[in-house]
Amino acid sequence: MTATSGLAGVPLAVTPLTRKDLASDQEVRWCPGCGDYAILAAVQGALADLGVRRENLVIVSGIGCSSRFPYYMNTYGVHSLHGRAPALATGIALARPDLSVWVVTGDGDALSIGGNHLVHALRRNVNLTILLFNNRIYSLTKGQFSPTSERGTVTKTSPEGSVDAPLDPITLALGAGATFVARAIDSDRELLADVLGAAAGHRGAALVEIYQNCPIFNDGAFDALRRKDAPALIRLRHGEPITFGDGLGVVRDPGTGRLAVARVAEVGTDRVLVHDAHDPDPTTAFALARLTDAPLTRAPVGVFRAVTAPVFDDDARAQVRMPAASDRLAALQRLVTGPDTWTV
Amino acid sequence: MTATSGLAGVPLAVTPLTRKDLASDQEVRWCPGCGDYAILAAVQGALADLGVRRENLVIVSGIGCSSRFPYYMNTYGVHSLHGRAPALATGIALARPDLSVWVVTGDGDALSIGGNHLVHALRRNVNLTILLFNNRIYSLTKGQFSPTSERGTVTKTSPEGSVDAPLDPITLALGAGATFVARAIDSDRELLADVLGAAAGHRGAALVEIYQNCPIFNDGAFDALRRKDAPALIRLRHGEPITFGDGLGVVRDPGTGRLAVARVAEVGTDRVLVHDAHDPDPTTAFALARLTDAPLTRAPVGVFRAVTAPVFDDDARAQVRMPAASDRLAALQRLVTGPDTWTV
Amino acid sequence: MADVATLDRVVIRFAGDSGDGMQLTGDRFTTESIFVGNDFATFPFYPAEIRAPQGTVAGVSSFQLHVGSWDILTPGDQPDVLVAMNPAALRANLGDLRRGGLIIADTAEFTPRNLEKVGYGSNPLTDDSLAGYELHALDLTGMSVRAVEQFHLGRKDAARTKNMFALGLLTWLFSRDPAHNLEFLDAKFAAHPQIRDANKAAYSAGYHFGETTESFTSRYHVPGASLERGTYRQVTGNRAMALGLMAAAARAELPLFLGAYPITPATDVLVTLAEAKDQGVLTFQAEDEIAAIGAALGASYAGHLGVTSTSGPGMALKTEMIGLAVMLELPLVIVDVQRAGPATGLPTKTEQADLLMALFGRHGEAPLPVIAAQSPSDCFDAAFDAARIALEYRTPVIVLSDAYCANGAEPWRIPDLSTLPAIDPRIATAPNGPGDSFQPYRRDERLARPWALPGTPGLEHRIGGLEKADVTGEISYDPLNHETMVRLRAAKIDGIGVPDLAVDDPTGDAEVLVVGWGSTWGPIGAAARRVRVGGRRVATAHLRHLNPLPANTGDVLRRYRTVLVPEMNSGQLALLLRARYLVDVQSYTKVRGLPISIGELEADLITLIDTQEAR
Amino acid sequence: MADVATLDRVVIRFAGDSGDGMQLTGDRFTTESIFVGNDFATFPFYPAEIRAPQGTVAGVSSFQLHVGSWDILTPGDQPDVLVAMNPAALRANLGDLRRGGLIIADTAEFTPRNLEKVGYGSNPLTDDSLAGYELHALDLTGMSVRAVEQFHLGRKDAARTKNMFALGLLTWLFSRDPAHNLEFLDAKFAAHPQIRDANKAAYSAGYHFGETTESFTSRYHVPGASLERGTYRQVTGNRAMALGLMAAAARAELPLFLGAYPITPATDVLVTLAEAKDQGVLTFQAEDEIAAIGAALGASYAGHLGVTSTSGPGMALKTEMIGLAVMLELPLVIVDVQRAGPATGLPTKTEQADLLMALFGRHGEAPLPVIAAQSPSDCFDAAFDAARIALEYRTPVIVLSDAYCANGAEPWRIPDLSTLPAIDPRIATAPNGPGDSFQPYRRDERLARPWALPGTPGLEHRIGGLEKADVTGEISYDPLNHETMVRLRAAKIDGIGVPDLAVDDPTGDAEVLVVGWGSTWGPIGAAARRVRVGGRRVATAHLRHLNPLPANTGDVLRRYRTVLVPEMNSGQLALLLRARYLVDVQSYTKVRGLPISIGELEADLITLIDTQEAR
Ligand SMILES: Cc1ncc(C[n+]2csc(CCOP(=O)(O)OP(=O)(O)O)c2C)c(N)n1
Ligand SMILES: Cc1ncc(C[n+]2csc(CCOP(=O)(O)OP(=O)(O)O)c2C)c(N)n1
Ligand code: SF4
Ligand code: SF4
Ligand SMILES: [Mg+2]
Ligand SMILES: [Mg+2]
Repeated sequence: MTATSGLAGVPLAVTPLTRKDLASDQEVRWCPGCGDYAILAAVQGALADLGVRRENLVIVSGIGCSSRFPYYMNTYGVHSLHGRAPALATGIALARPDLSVWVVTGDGDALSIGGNHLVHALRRNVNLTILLFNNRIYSLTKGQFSPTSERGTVTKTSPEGSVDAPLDPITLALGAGATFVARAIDSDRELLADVLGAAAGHRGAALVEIYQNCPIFNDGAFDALRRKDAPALIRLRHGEPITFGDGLGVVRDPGTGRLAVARVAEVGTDRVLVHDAHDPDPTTAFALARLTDAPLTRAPVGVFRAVTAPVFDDDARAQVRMPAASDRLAALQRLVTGPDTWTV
Repeated sequence: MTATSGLAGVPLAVTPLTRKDLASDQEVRWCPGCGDYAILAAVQGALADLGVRRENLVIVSGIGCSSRFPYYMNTYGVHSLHGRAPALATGIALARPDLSVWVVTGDGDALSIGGNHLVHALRRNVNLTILLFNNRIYSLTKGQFSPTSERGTVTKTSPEGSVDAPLDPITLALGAGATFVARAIDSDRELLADVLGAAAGHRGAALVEIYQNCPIFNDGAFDALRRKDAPALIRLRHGEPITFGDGLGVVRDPGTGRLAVARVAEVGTDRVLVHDAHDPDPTTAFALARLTDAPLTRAPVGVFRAVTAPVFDDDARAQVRMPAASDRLAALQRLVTGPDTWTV
Repeated sequence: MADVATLDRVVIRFAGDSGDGMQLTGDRFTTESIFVGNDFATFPFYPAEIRAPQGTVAGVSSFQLHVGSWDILTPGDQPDVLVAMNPAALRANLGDLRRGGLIIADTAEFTPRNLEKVGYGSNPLTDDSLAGYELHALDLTGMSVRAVEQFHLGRKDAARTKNMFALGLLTWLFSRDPAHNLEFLDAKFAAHPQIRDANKAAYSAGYHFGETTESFTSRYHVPGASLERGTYRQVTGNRAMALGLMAAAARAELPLFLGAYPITPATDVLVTLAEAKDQGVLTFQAEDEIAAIGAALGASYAGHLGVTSTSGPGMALKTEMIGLAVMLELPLVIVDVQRAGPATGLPTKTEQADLLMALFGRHGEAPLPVIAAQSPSDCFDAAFDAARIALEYRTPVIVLSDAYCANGAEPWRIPDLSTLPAIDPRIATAPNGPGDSFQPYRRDERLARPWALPGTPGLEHRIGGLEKADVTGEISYDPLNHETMVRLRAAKIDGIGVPDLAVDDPTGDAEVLVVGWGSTWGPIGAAARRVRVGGRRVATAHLRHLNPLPANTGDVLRRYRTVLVPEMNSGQLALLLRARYLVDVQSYTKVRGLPISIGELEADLITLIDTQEAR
Repeated sequence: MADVATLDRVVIRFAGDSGDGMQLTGDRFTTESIFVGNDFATFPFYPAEIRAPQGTVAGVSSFQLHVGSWDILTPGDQPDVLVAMNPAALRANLGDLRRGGLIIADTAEFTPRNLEKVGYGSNPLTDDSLAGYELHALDLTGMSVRAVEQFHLGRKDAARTKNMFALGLLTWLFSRDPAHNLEFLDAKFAAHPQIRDANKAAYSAGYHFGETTESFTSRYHVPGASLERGTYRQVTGNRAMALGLMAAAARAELPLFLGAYPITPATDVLVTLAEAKDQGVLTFQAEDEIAAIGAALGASYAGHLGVTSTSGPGMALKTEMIGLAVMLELPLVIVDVQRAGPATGLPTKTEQADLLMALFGRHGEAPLPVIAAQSPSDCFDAAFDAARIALEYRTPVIVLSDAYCANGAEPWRIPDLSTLPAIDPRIATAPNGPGDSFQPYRRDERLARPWALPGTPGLEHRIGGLEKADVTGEISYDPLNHETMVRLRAAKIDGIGVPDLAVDDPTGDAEVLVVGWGSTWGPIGAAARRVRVGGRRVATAHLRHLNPLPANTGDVLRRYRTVLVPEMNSGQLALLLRARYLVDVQSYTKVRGLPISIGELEADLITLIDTQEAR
């Protein structure tokens, strides 16, 4: 198959949709101030912009606060089981090239119980867009540390601080061979819109980690990234030098190959790394991901990686040859009969 | 906790063990020519060399040909469920610092059904040594493609070639934050012994991928690496320049940071990358892993990464304070009674 | 001043928005009940999972308390008193209130906007629709704000004290001594003097409002209960479960290991044990339920008392590993806090529909003991018993609790741990086979196999999920050995000694027997009591052990003309009893995510008994 | 020349080392049987999982074939003829051989070393220990090697033709025409003339050896069977299962999607469907069983007939997702090829111990239809039926097969697909609610909800695992709605039309009824036939539908004085029947990883009937 857009095969809407067309009639039931609201608005906007038909959108989620998402979208939707959304979505994507399939999941849903399905959806490169709402906590179950919680996080189940080292969804995805990996944050609407558009356009599995504030159980987890005085979001833009904040840039040590943050004025503009999201080698994307620190004071955002690779569902379908409807029963009859028969 | 050796806390044997002491009385039942035999011998040798008591060794496996391993070892052993060995082993390691806990698993066991447990054992850095026998096939179930099978592999369940992109256990582990990652091959006894010794000495989770030939269902998968005429094993040794074969070496492009293979004579010895397994940044290890190609013609082997980091089970136990035996019931009685009581 | 009327029991429900502090208020009122020596049972009701928008029915949180002078078995079904902090709370709870019951409502929240949110066309506090109740429409918010004016809190914080105002009012209404709560507030907010003083002021204001107003014509007094002598505390089921597990580990002199993954309504077992690190408890919050039970089984293998706790969806995932535990014959306790299913179902609601899964939900023949807890405090005994059986018989044991037991609270006579039976885990220390060999499947008189811990020299052995040869434990494909092992594993479980089923048949000549299991204990007991008070005869019996069943069960069932089996499922125990004893038991099923209603059961029992007698 | 004796049935077992080609040999002999019009049933026996060292008992592979002139129901339990290619094969199989049976053994392999490997102190071919049998100790290897000398194969390759030599000998022994096999060898080895010719030479040599030697005093002839008229093929259960699923998809005009993870003995369902890509079948080899069923459910949601196939351990893992399928009310077929458990158990052996798990092994009330296949070819019908019910009722359906059905083969009268019932999936195309809304839980007359596929404008809707409101499908926490939905889901399943239970009671006055399910069909039928031949009366009935049960089941059971329920488990169907009908059925259980022995069952039935009559 040679389809290159994530949406190739999905029919276009006759009259363009607006954000409102995508809102269902269900009352949105997240807590006041929850980051999920902003993400919902952004996704509705982004989906409207895609120009595809509403009925060809399917949103599959697992279990968690974030996983209530499908109920609020006036599209097809499945609120499945904890951790299993990528599995259902893989079946849907395999079955139907005319659907745009989205997975909405949380840090617990995607990385704890569902970690394996995520890894396999990414390595297979199933044509899915996966939005991972990372609030670094299990919210729906009322605040236990999650696989992305920083070491030492105090919660009810870790009263003396968690002793688990956290997972980084970006490096995990890159290690699994993901072809599209991005990060956004609930509070930056424009960034979110950009990244969602790029993800939907990617043919294959696109993972978008979205930092999401949970004001109830992990309030302020990303506050360091929101400070106006000391900007800490390292915005990645393909083909552009990676600069951020007040004259800072990402540079590579030519000897060790390591990436570091430096003052552009000191090192010179030429030394600033130019972001290549299409680099077939994921190593630099991996190095960029490692600029995310703990405790969190800075984090790259935008598209880390976006490369073209064979798409699982396209290739799987390409092997399947459905007989013409008129011949189907006859073809099957031949198979049922088989080569070795005898008659009594 | 400050223990630094993987074996700190495990009692030493009074009289040193030999390989034979570690062989159980069970007849070994792999097929003739199976790579598992060589690995078994190497592991028995390596364990004998560790100098710890036989009764303090526990081997936990999942299900697969490779997972029959514990039966052949005269130690404690559990042949558990498909994919779940890391989970059981985590419980054992948490419970008992005086045991040396080994996991034996296959590419299907560890990376297909058990992928999530592997990822979590690695990111938590549980003090385990995990031996992943990678024959790139599901052998016990008679030859279906596995998550490490190359794309296009023809098996009974992929008669027209598999369309799944394979996982690389090394990059996956690095992406999960593994602190020790190595690779060996069944046919190189010395390398295996080296790597197993280093893995056992590592405090935290050590993953050792072992290329293992299955002559029945995937014969010759690693033959390209065994050719005497064109050596293709890139041996990694900490602190040494990475050279291999007939005058080849690994060099880094200072601009892009990418690693490549070059003729040492052409580029000069100075440009050859010196391997630093202790580099806190896993990026170079990740780049080295990417030198493994498909179809397989070359592969780095040895220790990719070995860094010190907090160990999950040590830290978890450090939070636990068991009351003195004499006070245990009284202490519990105080908790059971609690602060708010009334008497009738 | 109002008269004081004496009541022997009363059911009070506090209801408000999630943010209104109803759980704390209820909890405090419960504590006051303790000081006057009342018996009680409580049941918190949380809004479903997600915090719903303020003021909506979905966002209502409530706390129900049943206090009385004698033997309270359940939190009651129909409240006598409803405190409604807003229109949503009224809307959501009015249907349950006893006709003629007392309503205290905060007028400040009955604004047109709030009324509209929950679909009230007019204000029920003023439109006479509540004429059938004793309505007290009071400006709780306004009075609270005024009472705390002096502390210069923001308007929001000031309004937040209204729950303490309401609590003060109820303290007065039920003739209690306000001193205890004032002390409590002193301690709780010691670090925040402004908040402390404001809350105390609001609380006192509520109390004094009761005293000075003429709204209430009557005060109430619920005399102390005649509980068995002893020292009591309040306990929830999940906490009692955790304590029971700790007690068993202590009596077996083993470390306790819990592997768990959070899930409603079981999470608090994990939370309680995570807080008990100073009791030597190791908790492992795993990546999923399979890893949780896997690690627990690993810990058991290594010599801990391994435990895993979860609810329905997690039980489903543990199925395969439970089967392995059956094959490995290692001790393991599996706590299933049942919630309403199937699938995700109603995660915060109670149900008893996991019984057949616990008994039969594994591939192959994989029998194991199943034990049910019947009330919050009984979770302690159930857990202790389960752990004892697990250790003595080397077997996984399933303990069934449910959301109702788990979150409900009641007074608990604190056990003296030293009087609990000691548990001898009989850990193997020496070879048991010919030529100093070790035979891991040589059984003792209970048919339990030896438990040899890694680290023990000479007992090295390998176990696994493949069928094993009798005695030696080696892998065996022999057909007759397989049959032997299937039968041995079953015989071991069937041979577990469980006490006879006790029947409560006060008159000794009842014709109807009500058989229950698990948390229907309270409603069945309460309904039976009411039926008997009405002069009718009824017998009851309650099953703690669902596998093996008590030896006399069949005899008991056959002794009665009619056997009724009330369950919060579609008749699972009934199916089991019918199959085992061929007795035509009648199923009485309510699958509403709620405890069985005492009132309904009482009425249905009366009908049944009267029809019976008329036959 | 030897006489020709006519037999009406004979059971032959070929046994040798894994590498000896016994499966091919058996398969070829089966095909020869076809050409003479015999009815047959076969059962391959593979060594357990791992390839054991050559020459050991653990490494023995065998193939059993039962051929006859009439109605063969099982592969038989006692072979009449045993071909033993080495001492291990003799050791492993002799115990099963009928006393007096015929043994053909390859003397070349009875070396001291090989004898010792399997613990023979002396050579049984020469020590007279086989005096009770008709022993033919022949140098099969030597004769083969000599027969193929001319082709200059290596010694190993030459020796490998001995299976063809043995086959040739049996072809002669059973008076068959060698032409078919010679043709087969021509085709099979067309690309390797040397191998082709060697195999043909060895085969012919075997045939001629029979003709020329005087070893055999008698040849046999099994006359053609009087099968129903039609065109037949040979089919294994797993293949028939796959074909049945394809047929249902074709008759429903839907694409077929299989999500599976390899597991013995179910893998071949996946293999067969993976080979059917030209029939429009999409197979997905998932990362585990949960993903496999998850993807199948996703595919069903998207409009395919979603199927997943597995065995016990995989069923355990699918538990939670099956519950979700019950809640979502989508079509889904779950094939469970049962193997001996618990845990990993005996992966290659058969058992029927997943019945109660299939019926009850889910949290919450999650009823679904359960259907069992009774023989290899019957897997086709069971699969078709399951898929039809799944599609028409929007429900997951569990099909129970087992290792015995799955790997066994028998002649199958090829169905004419166009005569199979058409299945109307009734895919929703238009709004069904007020104001052109779509109500995903508005039910039809079967209580099935509409199946609206993504891509259909106007039918956008959301479904999930939380309890949903009747009709609208919105999330609902309402207690009475939950009860309604629990009852509706159950009523839908209970209302599935299943045919009445047919009783085979030839004399019409039997007092003993034997009730079976699944693959005990063959042994029960064969045993009953033998009992009747002996002049006794016995009735049989076989359950295809385990849920819902046929409406007349209770009546049937109550009609007989004794009801015996033979099962390859500890009495699971018996438990169900007792619970449902309060009939004191007797359990007859064999848990050996083997089909129930016809001989044993016959004897036990005779005892039972005779005791009965004597009473
Ligand atoms: C099998 C299963 N296990 C556990 C749960 C309980 N559970 C529901 S959501 C959740 C974690 C949610 O965390 P996350 O995915 O980060 O989502 P958030 O609520 O933070 O958005 C858990 C443990 C469940 N529903 N099912
Ligand atoms: C839950 C479960 N699913 C499936 C299986 C069947 N199974 C056993 S081993 C195996 C794959 C083995 O592959 P691998 O781990 O690579 O081990 P190998 O045999 O190649 O050494 C499978 C699918 C099982 N035993 N349990
Ligand atoms: S608990 Fe946190 S994540 Fe969940 S809805 Fe509330 S704010 Fe959002
Ligand atoms: S099948 Fe392959 S991996 Fe398994 S024992 Fe045989 S050679 Fe080894
Ligand atoms: Mg979260
Ligand atoms: Mg493998």
